[in-house]
Amino acid sequence: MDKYIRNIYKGVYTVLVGMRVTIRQFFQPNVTHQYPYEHDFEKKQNVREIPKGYRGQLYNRIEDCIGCKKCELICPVDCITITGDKLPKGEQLWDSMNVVHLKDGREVIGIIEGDDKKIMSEDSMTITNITTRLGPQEVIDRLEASEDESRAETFSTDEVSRVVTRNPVVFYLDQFDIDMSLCMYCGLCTEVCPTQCLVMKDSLEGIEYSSFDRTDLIFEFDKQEMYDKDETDNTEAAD
Amino acid sequence: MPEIFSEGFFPNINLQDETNWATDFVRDVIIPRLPEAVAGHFPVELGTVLVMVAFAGIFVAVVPLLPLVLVLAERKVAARFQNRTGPMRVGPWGTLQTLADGIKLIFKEDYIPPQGDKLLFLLAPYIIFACSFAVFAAIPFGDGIPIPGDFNIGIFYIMAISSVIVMGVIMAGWSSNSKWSLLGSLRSAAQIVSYEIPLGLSILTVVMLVESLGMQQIVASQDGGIFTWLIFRTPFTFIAFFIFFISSIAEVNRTPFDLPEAESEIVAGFHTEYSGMRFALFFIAEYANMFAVSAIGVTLFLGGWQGVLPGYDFLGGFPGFVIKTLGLVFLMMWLRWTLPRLRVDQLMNLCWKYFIPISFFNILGTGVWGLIFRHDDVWSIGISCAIIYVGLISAYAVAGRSLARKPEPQPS
Amino acid sequence: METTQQTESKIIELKPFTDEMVVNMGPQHPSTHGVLRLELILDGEVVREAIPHIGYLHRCFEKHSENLSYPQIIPFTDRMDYVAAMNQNWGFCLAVEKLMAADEKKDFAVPERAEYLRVLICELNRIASHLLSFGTYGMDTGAVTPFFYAFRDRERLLLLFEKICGARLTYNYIRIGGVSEIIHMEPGSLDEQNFLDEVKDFLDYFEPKIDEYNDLLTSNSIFSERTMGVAVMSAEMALSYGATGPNLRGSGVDWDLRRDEPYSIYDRFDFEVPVAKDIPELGAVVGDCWSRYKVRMDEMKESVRIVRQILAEGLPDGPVMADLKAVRPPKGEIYFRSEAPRGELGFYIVSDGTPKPVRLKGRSPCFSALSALQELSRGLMVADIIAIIGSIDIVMGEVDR
Amino acid sequence: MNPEEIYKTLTDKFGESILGFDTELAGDPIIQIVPAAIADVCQYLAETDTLAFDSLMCLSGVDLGAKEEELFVVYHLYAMQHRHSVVLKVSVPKGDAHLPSVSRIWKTADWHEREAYDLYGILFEGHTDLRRILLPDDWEGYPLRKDYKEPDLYRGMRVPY
Repeated sequence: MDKYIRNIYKGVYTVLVGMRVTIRQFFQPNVTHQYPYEHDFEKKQNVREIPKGYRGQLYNRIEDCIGCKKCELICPVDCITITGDKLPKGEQLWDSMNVVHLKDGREVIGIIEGDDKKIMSEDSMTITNITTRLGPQEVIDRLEASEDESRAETFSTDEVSRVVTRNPVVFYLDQFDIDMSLCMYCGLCTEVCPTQCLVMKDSLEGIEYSSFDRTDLIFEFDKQEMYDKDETDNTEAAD
Repeated sequence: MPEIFSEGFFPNINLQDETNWATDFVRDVIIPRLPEAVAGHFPVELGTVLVMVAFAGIFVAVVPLLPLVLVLAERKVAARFQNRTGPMRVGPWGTLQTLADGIKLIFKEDYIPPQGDKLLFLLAPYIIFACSFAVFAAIPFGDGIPIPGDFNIGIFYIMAISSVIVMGVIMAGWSSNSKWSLLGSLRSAAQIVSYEIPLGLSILTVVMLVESLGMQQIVASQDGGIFTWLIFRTPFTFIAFFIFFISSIAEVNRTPFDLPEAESEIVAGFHTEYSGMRFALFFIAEYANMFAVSAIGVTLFLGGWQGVLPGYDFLGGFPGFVIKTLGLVFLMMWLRWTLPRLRVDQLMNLCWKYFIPISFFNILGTGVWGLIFRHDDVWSIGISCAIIYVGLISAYAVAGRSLARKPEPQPS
Repeated sequence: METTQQTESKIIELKPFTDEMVVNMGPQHPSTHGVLRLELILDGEVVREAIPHIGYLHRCFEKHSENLSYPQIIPFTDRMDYVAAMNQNWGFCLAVEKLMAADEKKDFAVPERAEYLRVLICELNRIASHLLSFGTYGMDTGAVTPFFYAFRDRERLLLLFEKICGARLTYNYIRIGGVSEIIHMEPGSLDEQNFLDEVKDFLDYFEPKIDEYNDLLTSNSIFSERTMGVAVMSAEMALSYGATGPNLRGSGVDWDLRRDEPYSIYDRFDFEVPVAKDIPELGAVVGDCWSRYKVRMDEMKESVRIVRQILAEGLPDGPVMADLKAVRPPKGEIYFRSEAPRGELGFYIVSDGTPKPVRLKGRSPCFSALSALQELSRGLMVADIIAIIGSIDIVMGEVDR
Repeated sequence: MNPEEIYKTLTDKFGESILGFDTELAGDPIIQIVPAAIADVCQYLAETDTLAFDSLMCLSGVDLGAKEEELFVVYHLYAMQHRHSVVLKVSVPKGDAHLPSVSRIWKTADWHEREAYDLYGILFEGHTDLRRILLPDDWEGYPLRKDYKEPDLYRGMRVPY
């Protein structure tokens, strides 16, 4: 009989304790977001900040790519396909160049006067032969033509966030395909990339790129596609 | 006790009650407005039937709106308990979500399992639907609102009708030709049949005090404010109310007694194989049932449409009735989103070892109480409330002490 | 005449006979935690036999691994136990590191900072895994709300993981010789401080929540009725079936690899190993579902303790990656086990000196624990099967590999 | 006891059934055993009080290469009580791979042996329920063997993806 009453007590009491826990939560604010609505598509901003270094969609800045195929090799699921050829000896798509990333987000491509390894310790830097991204032949033409022009500009080192040296490109890529439907987002390819041109987008567009057709998820980063587009930085070449 | 025998056990029950409101309505309202040529020959019986059908039509049309609201309320309440927002997309704050769901369900394919029993499969949802709505016929919604089925045996009728639901459940489970459905329906049968007993016994305590089975009489007997509500009339009805409430949760198959449709065990139980509008009928019936048992609970124990204070209309009338009912519905939801589910044998244990003995004890107690206090007066109600109060306080104290002695056990 | 008499007498002798019903539970079932299929032989509600059929999530992990280099295998270990992927990464890396350490010519050690980061992140991952286990166990027993609370808190952990390794579920964070540097955290920098502060915030928020969950579910009388005394796995049975981790400790065996065979830097931390005990006044028996569940709840507290110790010490300076030219273990074989949230995660690696393993076997804790299901579930009810599956906390990705 | 002592104990007890003690390669030392004796050896290891190997950590089949003639079965044992471990290795010919089952000694061997059968085609004699475990019951071939070629079709579905 003691156990009987004790059981009733226990049952009622624990139920009431549980109900106290839930009713407290009843008056707590929501933790969920109304995903697409509290989410500014125009500004490409989400209610939740996507942290820096998030492993989103793969993107290859083809101008920096030297076609080393290391990413193709390391990929555990073989989602990267690279075909290409070496140019005949002595030819190159462009010379060694420097990409200067400014703190306001702009990039200046040109050749730094002086030793580009030590340039960050100096006060200012002068960049000559500032160029834009155009088709390969046009680049070569322009480079040839601009020798006498010597378009130069000087920046103070405070403005500059980092300087990347681009090797002379002697490799012509026919095909640089990444099948994002196979990708497992391990990020190994971005780590082995020597020029750090293969990156994973840590922005909203690196996450929201769903499509209705599987073939739309094969992104072709090869040159021709890239240069046919305008100078916009963030276009991923797709059909 | 000779006068009891001379009056009969239930003097208020009059089985030869010939007049009903529909006949009155025909005589008093319709016939005077008819052309004289017709009025003289107008068949009152036919008019009665027609009026009743019309009222029934209104009910059938209006009452399904209730589940629409309740489903949304359930989802919103559940969401609040879980720090979510619930449906937000259809309509402002998702208020039209159930409507959208309903429309979707109507357009869905109505699939009938080929190896199943087709007739029973088609019939089952209608039986459940019809029964759960027939219950509404006897619920006194408010003062002056006509009850379609204002019988002198109202509560008896409700018990009888709601028991038929189990047949629909079994039919659904059997005819689906699915083993999970069969398990679910048999669980449901055992559960509903078992829990009918404490439910009925708890109702009996009320009937003993009021000496009537009619819903209106039960409500009328609680007209003296909150302390004349039957829950406070005797300490035993206080216990009976909780037994009634828990048993009715079991009756409508809600957590913690949702074994017939336990989604984590037998997927969805008896309505696994149903789709489209037939599934929606189960769904609507479930929520209608939920409202119905809450309304019965309010009628029997919480004063029906009577207000809190005698003479004032606070929490009284139709709005008061609905508020009280929704309060019980909210309590059901709160329990549902707090508690885990019982196992089948524990469910039976709870019923047969706890509820039924306590219910019998209640009946005994109520009988004795009725012998001691022949008529409800200030004294009897005061003593009752005092006992309830002292009981609750001492229970709280004992529980607090026993739990202070044994704090949260730690196996490590 | 004789025969009828015989049959009549037989009928009297026999117990009332009911037909057995074979029910197929899964692979699509809400509470089989993935794609487990159980062939239930039922007598009414009573389970005569529950025969598990696995393999629906078999993704040829071992065959794949034979064709991949060691660093490439790490993302695949993520997919084994996707709930506690950090620990899977770590288990594999530890095995490879130990095999490489056997080669005397190569001299390498995992940097101190990496070890601290590993312990920090894996203990957080253990909390996340146990939270999921708690939530789904509540769901299995019919209480939906604990699931949402668990996911609410787990979400905060996932955000932390996202900050440190860039992914929410399949981390690929712990690498052979250290941890990933995808997101660079300079020692002593603001980034690091922010991250550690966030971890601390989470712990401060989370620790009282465990008690709340105990109020909500653990001590609930319906829940304890459902789980106490159900499916008692004795210590011998647990050992024989190879049940490990919380399942073994739930059976009363005081055994934790972190304490008893300390790998990495676990010997520097002070923590207790929760072991189930009989609680007669509640009705809990050592080895029942409730004990296994409760061990997990208590382990979360211990994980919080370990992480707090790391936060108090602070992360040491230095690199996070050992200076490894190439991952090329010497010829030989190794079996190394570590304490994953679900138990003892072993990797058996046979190397022939090339960058790819010849044979890699993942000994997953769930695989062994699940094999005990058939014996545990005999004679119980359908609802108990769910309780058992939830209490041994399986992840089918790991069972099927 | 360290593996060497265990090896000595075993050679004293079983004599020629114990083929050797392999410490040359990196990793754990391995005791090699004749296939037919494995169940007896395991029984002895599990039931002797000084050894008391009460848990089988891992049981795996190994195929070292397509050209090899033999398959290996490796047993990793551990004793909770004495906290020592041992590795046993058995080699069976590829064409006729069979050896006694240890599933009676440790119940966890049941599924591990089924897995070895499933993926390597090693028959464990005395196993009560030797069915495929990870692959479908009607799958042909043993995929973890190095000479395995996947079928083109399985029930009309293309296998290589």
